[in-house]
Amino acid sequence: MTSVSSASPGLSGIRDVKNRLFGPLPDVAEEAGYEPDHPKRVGFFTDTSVCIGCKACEVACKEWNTLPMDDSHGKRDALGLSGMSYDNTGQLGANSWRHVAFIEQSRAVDLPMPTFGRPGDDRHDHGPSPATAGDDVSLANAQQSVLNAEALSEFDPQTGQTGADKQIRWLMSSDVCKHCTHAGCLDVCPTGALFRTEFGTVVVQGDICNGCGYCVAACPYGVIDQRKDDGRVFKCTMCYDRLTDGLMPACATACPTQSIQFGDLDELQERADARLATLKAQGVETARLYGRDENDGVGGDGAFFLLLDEPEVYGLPPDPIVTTRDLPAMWKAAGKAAVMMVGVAVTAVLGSRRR
Amino acid sequence: MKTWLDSWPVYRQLTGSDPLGRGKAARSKGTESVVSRTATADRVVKSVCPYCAVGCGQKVYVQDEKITQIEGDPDSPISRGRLCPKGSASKQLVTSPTRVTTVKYRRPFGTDWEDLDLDTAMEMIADRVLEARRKGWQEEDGGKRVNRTMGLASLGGATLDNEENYLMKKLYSALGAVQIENQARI
Amino acid sequence: MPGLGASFGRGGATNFLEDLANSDCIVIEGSNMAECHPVGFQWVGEAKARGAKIIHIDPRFTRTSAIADLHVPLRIGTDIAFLGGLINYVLSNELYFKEYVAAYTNAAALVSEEYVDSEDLDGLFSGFDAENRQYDEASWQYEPEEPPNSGSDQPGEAAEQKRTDQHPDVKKSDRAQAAGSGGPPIAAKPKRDETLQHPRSVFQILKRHFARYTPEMVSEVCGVEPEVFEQVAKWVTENSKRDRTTAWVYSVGWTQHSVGAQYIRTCSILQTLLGNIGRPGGGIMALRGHASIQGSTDVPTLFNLLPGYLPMPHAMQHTTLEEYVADAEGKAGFWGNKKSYMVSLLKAWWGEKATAENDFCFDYLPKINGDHSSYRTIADMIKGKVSGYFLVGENPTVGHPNSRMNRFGLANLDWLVVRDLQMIESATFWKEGPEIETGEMSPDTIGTEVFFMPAATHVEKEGTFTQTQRVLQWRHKAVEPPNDARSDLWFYFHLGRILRERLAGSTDPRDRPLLDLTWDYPVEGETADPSADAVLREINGFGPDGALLNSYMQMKEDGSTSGGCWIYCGVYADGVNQADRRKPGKEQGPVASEWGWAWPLNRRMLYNRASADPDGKPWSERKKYVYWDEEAGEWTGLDVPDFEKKKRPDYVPPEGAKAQDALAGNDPFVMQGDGKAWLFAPAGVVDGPLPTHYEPAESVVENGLYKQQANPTLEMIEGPWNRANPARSEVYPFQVTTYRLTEHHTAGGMSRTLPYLAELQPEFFVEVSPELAQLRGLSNGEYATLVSARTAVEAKVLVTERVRPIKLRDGTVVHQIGMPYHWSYSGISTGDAANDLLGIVMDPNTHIQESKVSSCDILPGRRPRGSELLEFVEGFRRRAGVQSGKVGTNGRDPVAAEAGEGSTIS
Amino acid sequence: MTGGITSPGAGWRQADRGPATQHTTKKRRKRGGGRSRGEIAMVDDVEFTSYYGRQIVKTPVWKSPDVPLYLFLGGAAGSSSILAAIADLTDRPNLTRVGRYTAGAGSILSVVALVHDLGRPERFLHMLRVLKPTSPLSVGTYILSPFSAAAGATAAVELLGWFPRLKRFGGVVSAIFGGPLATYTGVLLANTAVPSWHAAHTQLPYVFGGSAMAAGGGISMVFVPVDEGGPARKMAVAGAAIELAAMHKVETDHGIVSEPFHEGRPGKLIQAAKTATAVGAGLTVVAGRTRLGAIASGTLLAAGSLLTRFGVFEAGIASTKDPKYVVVPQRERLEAGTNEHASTVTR
Repeated sequence: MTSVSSASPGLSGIRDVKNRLFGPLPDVAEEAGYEPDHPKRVGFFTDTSVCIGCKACEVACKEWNTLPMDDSHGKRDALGLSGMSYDNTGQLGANSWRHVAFIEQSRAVDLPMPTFGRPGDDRHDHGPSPATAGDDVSLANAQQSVLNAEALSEFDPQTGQTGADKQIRWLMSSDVCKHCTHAGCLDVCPTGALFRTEFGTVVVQGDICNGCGYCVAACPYGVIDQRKDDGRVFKCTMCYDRLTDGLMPACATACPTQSIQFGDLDELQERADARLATLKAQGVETARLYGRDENDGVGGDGAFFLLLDEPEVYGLPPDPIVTTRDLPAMWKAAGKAAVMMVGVAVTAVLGSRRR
Repeated sequence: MKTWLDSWPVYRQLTGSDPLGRGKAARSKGTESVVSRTATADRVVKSVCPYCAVGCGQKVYVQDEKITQIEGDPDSPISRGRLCPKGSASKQLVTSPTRVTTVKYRRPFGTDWEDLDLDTAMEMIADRVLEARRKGWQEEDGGKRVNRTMGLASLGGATLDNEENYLMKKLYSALGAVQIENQARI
Repeated sequence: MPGLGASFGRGGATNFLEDLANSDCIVIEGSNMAECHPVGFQWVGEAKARGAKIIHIDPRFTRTSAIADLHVPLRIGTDIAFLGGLINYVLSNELYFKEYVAAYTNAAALVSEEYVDSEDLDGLFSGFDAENRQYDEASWQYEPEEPPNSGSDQPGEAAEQKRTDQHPDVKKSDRAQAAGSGGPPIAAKPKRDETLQHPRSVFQILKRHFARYTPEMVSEVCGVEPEVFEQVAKWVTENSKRDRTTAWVYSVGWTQHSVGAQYIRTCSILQTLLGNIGRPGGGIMALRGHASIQGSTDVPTLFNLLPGYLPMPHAMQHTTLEEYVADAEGKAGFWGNKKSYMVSLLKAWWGEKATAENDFCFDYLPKINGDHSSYRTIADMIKGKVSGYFLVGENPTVGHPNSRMNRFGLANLDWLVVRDLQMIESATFWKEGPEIETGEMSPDTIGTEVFFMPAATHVEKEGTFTQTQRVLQWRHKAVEPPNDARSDLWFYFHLGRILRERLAGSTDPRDRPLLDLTWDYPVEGETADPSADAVLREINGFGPDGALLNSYMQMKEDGSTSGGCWIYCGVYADGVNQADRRKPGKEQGPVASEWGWAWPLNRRMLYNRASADPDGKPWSERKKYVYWDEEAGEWTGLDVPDFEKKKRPDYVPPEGAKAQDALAGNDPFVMQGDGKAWLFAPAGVVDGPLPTHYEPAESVVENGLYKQQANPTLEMIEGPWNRANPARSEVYPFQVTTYRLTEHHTAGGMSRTLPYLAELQPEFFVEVSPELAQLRGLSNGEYATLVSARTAVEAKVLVTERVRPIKLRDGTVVHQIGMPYHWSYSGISTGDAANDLLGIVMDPNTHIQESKVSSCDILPGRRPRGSELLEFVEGFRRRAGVQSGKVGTNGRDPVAAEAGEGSTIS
Repeated sequence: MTGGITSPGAGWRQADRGPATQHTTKKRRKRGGGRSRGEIAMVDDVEFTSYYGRQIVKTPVWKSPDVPLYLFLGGAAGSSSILAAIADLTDRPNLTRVGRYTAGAGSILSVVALVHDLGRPERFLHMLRVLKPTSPLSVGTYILSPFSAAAGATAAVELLGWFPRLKRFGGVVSAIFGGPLATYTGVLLANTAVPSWHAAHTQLPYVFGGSAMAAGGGISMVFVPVDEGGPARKMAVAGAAIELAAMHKVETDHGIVSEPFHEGRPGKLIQAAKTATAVGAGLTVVAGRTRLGAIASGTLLAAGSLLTRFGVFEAGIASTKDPKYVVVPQRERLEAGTNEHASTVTR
């Protein structure tokens, strides 16, 4: 891809970019007009297999972005127990930019939990121990399939049967705006309030948004929402302001287990692939990545996940597609329909007897 | 004219590298002037989280003598910069809307709080300490010398600093008060 | 923490959080680490990433279980049986670390002929005094190799003290906690049988004592299937050897039991047998729940302790300084220097006025002669015996069990000072407490004068916290506190100043301690805030030349040195605030010795001499930590050796050696009188030298092991406001356990008032199993009412399979209810107070209440209001055959005026 | 897929309900709620999983009646402007005048409706900051703005009788934008993640175009003398036929996401819309040449158009509130393997 200097304005300055609406896009920031020396695209890799559901991400996010308190239905300044396990946040919305989902499951067969990952690279220069070097034994242990105690001890107190077949699993996952490669919210925004930053993230500009609400309907993940009393829409900015100061987003900074990892997207993708391979090797068949594939319906997510169950279990769409993929077809239909209208009108008039 | 036109994103769309108006062309004045409040802080003070006993390091950002941000201190070998939800919320300890920052006084059999000057309150408390000490004084108990007072008791939380605990124990002991307890019992 | 203190010599966590990363197996038991210490839990994560097995043993499936490799749901209150089973497994399968046990423990010591084990007395040990519900520990002693107390400089005094130690009043005064640093004193070093075969050797006694704790018995008592038990046993023992270590993690899930100290003792015995103490990746990690709860016992505001675990003088034993130090004077181990520590403390407090001639003002100290702990004090308040009360950052009407009783106590004071950030429930009980609604008290009847004094937050004052692994960390002040808000340091300094001004010129001898007190701290700023730095310097202590001391080894008994807390001596070593050291972790080794400062003497892992074998060589290359460098002639390694640096591993104490010199080069437990880890505790634990399974006071199950149902020595406070649910009652058929959630902090004053935390757990709720929900008709998200002999509370219901009924072998189904205790009526997130439901029964060692297990009934719907609530609860009491709980105005009982005196089990 | 564990609805996992006790809720939820009606085979026993039955996509925050009215007014104005322009060129003054008034009034009112719907109405002009072909609303703004300027001005001069030349020019300009104004609203709704709207993305422009002609023709029928109203009647009937035909496809082509068009309040609205439109069209043919018949049928056609807008709008809203409309079709296309793109799940 050739870059054109800003000194040559006009249509000649428009870069020849493929897949502007759909499909993989190697450099989202450049597509959005940034010079090639823009920062690398950053993102989140949320590894739910090490999430302890502490909600530090939710609080750190609200704290940094001074978001209002709300209940599990997004109602501002309201409180109430949701009855959904330990989730009283309920959903992502204008007031909650991180949402930790809690899923309680019990089932009748072996269901291994994964071994803890080693996210983050700080351990390389920190925390070496007398025990680590060349520890083949522990590695071998780590790769044993791990039985959940429930498998051994569960029984039904009503019937007295020893139920070695029932297991409990408690999944936790911190959801966030996906910062899609092809972001429906950004595409449909008529004011340019939503824009692609130099970091490749998608951010709402509060001084521009006029609350038309189009983005709310356009997000295939149900992330962005309007704050009723304010009128404008809000969502995760991946702490755009912090990024400009060289800091990590607040959620990733706080996360105690590094379930939320922030970094250059390509590096995160590598890390996630390795993590998935590790888990698979440990027999965690249910592990999978979500939003990591650049060929998916949104061109891959800037914030992607390692899940232990199907996406919809976590409240995520199983096959999200950016709505704008179909826009050319829609414009075509609208154009044809408009022409049709003129045709009908002309026919109607010409076909009518003049008085 | 050029500047004026340049401030219109459509013009930037038509002339720049962002024809679809989804990125560079759409940037607003607000966005161009975004600055992290960590960058504008007057100072950063090192502290320790007051909740559980892990003792996570905290960085406290201060601007215009107000706390603008509290976050984990990555230098801490114990916490490595991470914080739990409570630690992440600890700025609200300072800024909580329901925090009470003036002395309140309820007189015996009173039905509501009254305001009280801090110095007056200190003097009143001193009076009452001396009186309670006198009332509960025991020179001996069970025939043994105890030189203490049973009229005063204290219960401290475990968010007290070591220095505070030390002064408390020192003062209470000098007063002869022994029923001095702490959350640590719980 | 007498459980650890009596076993190893110091009542603190033996290792540090970061060291958990080195574990090959981590057992989290009696702790919900992921929820209550999320950031500390990252080190468990590190270990897991390195291949360690993570086992979570807990009645509830929590966020910790969700990440563990194995969750073992055991019946509430049966940890001793489970751990006892592991001990038996280790002993009977010969899986203990033989060289370690032989060299570093008291396994070889012989116990007195008079000792009779609980196995032979159906749950009681020899020496039980049924009248006072206490043990005389005389029969638990070692068989001495020399006449008792001959090592002492004052054999007579020491013997006298030994005798009075067993007096009920002394017992009540909680001597056990004095073992926080320095094991309990013993009369003499024991005779030993190095073959461990002598029938009266500790090792053989241990074997016999735990022989009954078979996997089958564990299964019956704990409701844990034998297969699961064996899985745990396998993982633990496979990972405890020369090159592998297992760590145990506990917190208040163990301490808040009527046998709490013995839970920890059981674990200590197991970890000692496995050779996991003093070694990297091993140890017993005691997770403290609050920022400086460790500090609050090190520099205690506790009735029975002086700083540095020096005991508070007892009226019967300590009329003079000489008597006070007699039990330790000249003994082996570092406790042998008790006098130096005490004299330095007295010099710190009374400075120039403390001289050898006046016993260094020892007599200025008030004396204790019984249990003056907080629950006892509350009972005294209700009786009108206490005039004034200070609540300093504590909210007992929410956070303490039987909150109702606490409110009655406060309602009968003359005055109350509450120092807090928020208008907590303990400050508003007189107008908003639940008893106002029931008509049991009202503002018109409550004469308590209340002062609410706004406090400074952690960023508005400077000072040190001591966190869970004994590390002191200095906090800098970021901003000034607003308006009238002041630090507690400010409050106490100025209160003391005013009091001293008031009494200036007094000739009353009782005022001398106050007037002679050193109280001249420099003040700073507009508010005249005293310098915390100056206080820390005083705590550290000064030498004769006025220079700051570097080590408590420099403390002298002649009054030439001072120091407010001997174990903290060194925090200002070299004139530098060591607690303020902040060398980034990334720039130092794994032990990070240059971050903050750990007591004692910046040793991060205690007893680390045990990480090397008796000859001073590492047990294995993989677990190398501290070892003897023959060339340099000193101990070296990753950490500061918890041992005299130059003492050779083959050092044998010469005849007549005192204090530390009396310990050999292979005695790693330097605070113990015999330098050994105690498998058997001849002293220091008041309810038995060995742990024994007893049912909780309000268990719904019969003790399957012994006739003795509950701890024979457990403490109780009797009164109409503290009625006990009878054990195995059909009226209160379900067990309930209280706990904390990640999203909240204890009594909620620091979390329910913060919007971002309140919204995360917005209402009081209880967790029940689907089975119990079906049994009682409870629905998810709806209200339920829980009722005990104390009162009834209502909560929203979460029905979850994470809470499981336990079915015992005899078919009994034990339903367990989970009940987080953060709520009450104030703040943003509100609800009834869980602690209203609980009564107070206590561990006799620590006076810590059994809030982890009680019993109740649960019904669908909301609770009755007003006086109907009282009738409702009384109805249950009547059916259960419990004495009436009706009280007079403000909780006073006009009839049973003497109630509250008893301190024994009903 | 990893077999039994992960296949949705395999039975062991019940995350789409509150914990354990709520068996009834679960059953109801699993069945997908509501009755099916009509001749269309409904996916009634569909099994799927969700997060406590919570919706996945957000419900649009667009207000009713603002937005349905906007759709209606824009359509009626657009088709009227076309009719007026051609009528003007073929010298039909009454038809021209009525068409211009309808277009002018409609355009002004639709701007009002659009602005009123904004969370920050005072920032309406921010719509003109950028021109985004990817945003139907942006494109729509650049259609509506010239249209309403031209149509409004034309209507005004028509009323005042000034500048006849300019009048014709304005009429032609507005007619150029009239068609797109009427059909772009179909794209406006369809270019969202709202399942029932997006699925019909190639059909909605026709529905709305036809509906616009039915409405525009209908309104003209009401006000134009019957002997001049021939073009209006023809356009109205043709529009109604297109609307009904396209709407039929919307209602039947899309499996489960067609369901909201049949159920509940939106179902009733659409049923009423179809009835009004069909009866109106029939009446036009039968009695359109009588004054009364013209008024009655014109009103019915306009009402039918209005009801269609409300029905389609509300059906879309309904489709966001049940996660099955997101999960089931996405699962189906994943399992059918018909996607040209890759799965977002990497196993």
